[in-house]
Amino acid sequence: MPTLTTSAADAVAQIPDGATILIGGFGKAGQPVELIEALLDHGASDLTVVNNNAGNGEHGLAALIGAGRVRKIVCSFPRQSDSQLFDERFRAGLIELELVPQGNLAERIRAAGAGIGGFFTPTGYGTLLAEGKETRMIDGRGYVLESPIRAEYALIAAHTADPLGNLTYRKTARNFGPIMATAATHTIVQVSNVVPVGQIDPEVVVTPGIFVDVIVDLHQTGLGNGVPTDAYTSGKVSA
Amino acid sequence: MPTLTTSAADAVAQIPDGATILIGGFGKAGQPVELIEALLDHGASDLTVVNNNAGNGEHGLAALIGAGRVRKIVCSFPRQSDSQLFDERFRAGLIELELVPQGNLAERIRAAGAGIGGFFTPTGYGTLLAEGKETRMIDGRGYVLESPIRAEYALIAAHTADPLGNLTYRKTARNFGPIMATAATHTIVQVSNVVPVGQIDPEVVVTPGIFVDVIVDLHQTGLGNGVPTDAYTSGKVSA
Amino acid sequence: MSERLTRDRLAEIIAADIPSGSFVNLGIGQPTLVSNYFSSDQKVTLHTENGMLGMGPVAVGDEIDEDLINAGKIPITELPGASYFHHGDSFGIMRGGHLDICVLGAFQVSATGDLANWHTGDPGAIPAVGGAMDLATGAKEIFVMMNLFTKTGESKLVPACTYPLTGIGCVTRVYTDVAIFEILSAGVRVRETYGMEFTELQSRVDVPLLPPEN
Amino acid sequence: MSERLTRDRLAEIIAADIPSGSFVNLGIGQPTLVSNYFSSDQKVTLHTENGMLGMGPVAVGDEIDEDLINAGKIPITELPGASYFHHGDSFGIMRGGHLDICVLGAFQVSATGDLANWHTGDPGAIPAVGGAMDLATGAKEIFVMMNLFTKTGESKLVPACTYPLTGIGCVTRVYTDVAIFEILSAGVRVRETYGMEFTELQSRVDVPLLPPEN
Repeated sequence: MPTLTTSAADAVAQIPDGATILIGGFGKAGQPVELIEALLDHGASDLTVVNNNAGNGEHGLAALIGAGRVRKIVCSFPRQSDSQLFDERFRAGLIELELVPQGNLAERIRAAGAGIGGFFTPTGYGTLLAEGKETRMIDGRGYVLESPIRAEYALIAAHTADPLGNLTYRKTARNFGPIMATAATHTIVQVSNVVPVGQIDPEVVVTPGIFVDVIVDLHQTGLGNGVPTDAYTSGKVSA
Repeated sequence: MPTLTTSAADAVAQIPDGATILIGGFGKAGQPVELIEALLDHGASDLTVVNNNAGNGEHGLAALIGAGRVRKIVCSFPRQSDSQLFDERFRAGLIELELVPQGNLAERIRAAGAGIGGFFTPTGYGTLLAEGKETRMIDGRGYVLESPIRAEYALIAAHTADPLGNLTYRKTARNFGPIMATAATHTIVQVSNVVPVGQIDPEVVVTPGIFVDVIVDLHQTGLGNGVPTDAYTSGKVSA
Repeated sequence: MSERLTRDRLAEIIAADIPSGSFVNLGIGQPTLVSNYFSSDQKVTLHTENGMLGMGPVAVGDEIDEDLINAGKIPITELPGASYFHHGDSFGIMRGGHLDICVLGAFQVSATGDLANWHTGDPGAIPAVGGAMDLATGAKEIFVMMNLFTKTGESKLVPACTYPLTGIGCVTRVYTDVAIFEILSAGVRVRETYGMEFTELQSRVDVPLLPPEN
Repeated sequence: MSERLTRDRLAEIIAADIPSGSFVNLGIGQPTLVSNYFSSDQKVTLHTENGMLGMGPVAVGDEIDEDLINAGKIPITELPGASYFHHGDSFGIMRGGHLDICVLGAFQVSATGDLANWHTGDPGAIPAVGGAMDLATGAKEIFVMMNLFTKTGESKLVPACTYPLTGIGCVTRVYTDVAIFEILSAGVRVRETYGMEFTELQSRVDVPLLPPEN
C-alpha cells in the first residue's frame, strides 16, 4: 500500500545526497513540477538525474541543475533554445552528461523494471554513441549491447490514482512515467486527483499500484474522498 | 488500414505451408478458436506454432496438432491433463518441441516486436533449458541470452476493434495477444465486436492499429455499424 | 509436542507469515490453499502471471467468466483495485523483482535454496515448465510448501537436487508437514517442528540442520 | 526546365510519394511541412515518438492542451482513431520496424545512405540526439528532406559523411531543392532535377550519379 499525502515536501524528504533519480516528463508534459520544486527546497545534492532533457527555462529540472544539485545527467536531448542553465554548467565542466538515444534511454529504463540484464539494440550502432560498447552482428545487422538504468527514486506525474497506487495518465503526458515507475526502488507520483478504490476500471490501469510507493495528491481530495472527474476512471466498476 | 471481414476462412487463406504462426491465448482465454478452426479447414501444414500450451481437449490448437499440421511447437506448458493429442504425437516423434519458460517466451515475442536483437534474462540460468545457450554474469547474477521470436503470422483474439485496427481486450484474455500482434508480419485478429472509428477512447487502446492487418468480425456488425457495448470502448471520444 | 501439520494448517501458518501489504503469487496446486487464510486487514494483493493483480477468490456460479482465469486455468474473480496487463508486462513484474513472495510446491529443495519443481528427469516424461522458472527467479522471497518426505520416506530437503533445477539459490523458507526451515547463509535453520523432535528430524534429513532458537 | 523547389513544393512532392495507408513519422523542423500536403483519402497515420499514433494538426486557440504535444514540443491535436502509449512502447514501434516512412532533415547523406543529422562534430557544441538515431534505424524507409547545398555551396550528398553518423545505410531517398535522389544498391539515381541540368548537378556533387530514367 502506498503512502498517500498532500505534501510534496514530505514525499521527497527521504531522498539522500548522491541518489539516482528518474524524473518523468517530455518537455513540460508529464513533468512532476511540484515534486522537483520540493526536491529543490529539500536540498539533496550530488544527484544523478535521468530525464529526456536537461531542463527548460528557469523552473523545475532547470532550476535543480542551476542550483548545482545535479552531478550527472543521463538524457537524450540536453541542448535546447532554453536550456541555458544546463549549458552554462556543462561548458564550465560542472555537470557530467551521459547522452543516450531516446529509444535506448526508454528501453534501458524498461529493462531495469523488467529484470532484463542487458539487450542488443540496433539504435546507435556504428555511431559515436556506441563507442566503447560491446557490439554484435545478429542476422546480418549490427547491434549494440545496452544495460538497464535502475534508480533509487522515480519522480513522476500521472493524472489519476486510487489509494492502491493504480495510475492513469493523460494524452502524451504518459511518456516516461509508466516505465520509470517500474525501474525505481521508490516511486513517488504526483497526481491531479485521487479516486476511491474500485473507481478506476481494471482494464484501463496503465501503472498497477505494485510500482507506486508514495502518492502526492495535488488536488488534495484526501483519501477516498475524490470523485472520478472524467473518462479515464470510467468503466463498469464505477458505473 | 487493416482488412475487415466476417470470414475467418478468408482471413487465413494466404497462410502457406511451412509458416511460423504465433497463436494467442492462455488456456481457452484469448484463444482465437474460429481462426484456428479456419486454419484447420484451410489445410496449411508443416507449421511452426508458438503458443503457451500445446492444445487442450480435441478442439482448436489441439485439433490442429492432432491433424498433423504442426511440425514444431514452441511453448512453455505442453503437458496437461487433456493434452492427449499433443502427447501422442510427441511420444511418437512426430512433433518437435521447443520448451521455453513462460516469461522468456513472452519476452522473446516482445523483443521481436520491439526490434531487440537479443536480451539477457535471469530466468532459466543454470537449468536444463539454458543448456547450449550463451550465459553471462552481470553484477554477480547469472543471465542467459535469449533471442527474439518472430513470425510471419499471428492469430489472436481481442474484444473490440475499430476499423483502424485499434484493439481492446477483456480481463485475462488479454495475455499474449498484445505482444504477438507486434511480432508478426501479418496479424489477424478475431474480435467480438467492431465499433466505428473514434469510439474507442485513445487512452484505453491496448493494441494500436499499426500492428493489425486483418480483423475478423465475429459479431458481424459490419464496418462502422457496430455500437459500443460496454466500458472498454467508453471514454470522452464516444461520450 | 504438536502434531504433524495438515495442508490447511500449513497454509494458515504461511498466510500468517506473509507481511501485511505484500504482493504475492501462489503457485498452482497446494500453494493456492494459502489464499483461504489471509485476514482482510492483511491487505495482500495476489498476482496471477496470466495478467492480473488483485485476483479474488475462485468464481462460483454466475461469477464464472471464461475470460477471467488464474494461472491454473481456474475461473476466478476480480477484487476492487485490480488491474490487467499483457504477458510481457506480467512477467516483467515477476522478473523485475516486484513481487514480495511467491509460494511454490517442490520436488526437492537443496541446502542452499536450489529449487527443483518442474521435471522429474524421467526420460519418458513430457516436460512442462510454465512460469515456474520465472517465479523462482523473480520474487524477492520464495517460500516452498511441500510434504517433507516422499511416499517412500526420503527427504525432499537434500544436500543437492538430483532432479533438474528450476532455479538456483532462490528458496528462502521451506514449509513442510513436519518442520519449517529457513535457508540462511549460515545454513538451514529449523524454525519449528511438528510431530517430530529435532533429533529425529535431523536423523532423517541428510542436510546439517541448525536447531530452533529459543 | 522547372525551377528550384521551394520548401513547400518539396513537402508537397514528398507527401504525394507516400503511399496511401502509410504510418509515418515526420522529424522536427522542415519535415513537419509534409503534413500540410496529405490528401484526406490518403489515410496517412502520423506517429509522434513521445507516445501517440493518429496525431492531428497543430493546435490553435482553445485546442491547446499542455498534455498533448509532439516531439518538437508543439501543441497538437488528436484525430479520431488515435492511441496513446508510453515511451517504451513508442520506441518499440519504431525500432521494431513498424513505421513505413520517416522523413528527416540532414547535415549530410552519403552515397550509401549513411545519415548525419544530429551533431556537427564541433568540439564546442553541446550534443543532443533525441530520437534521431531511433528514427533512422527503425523505419522501413528513411526519406531525407534538405537543401542540397550548404550556404557555402558544398553538396550535402557526399561520398562519405564527415559529420558524426546518425545511422548507417538507412536513407532510401533524398529530397532536395534541386534534385530528388534514390539510394539504390546500384548507386545513386537522380529521379528528377529542378532548376539545374543533370550535367551541372553531377559537376557539383562528388558522388557518381545515375541519370534519370525516361
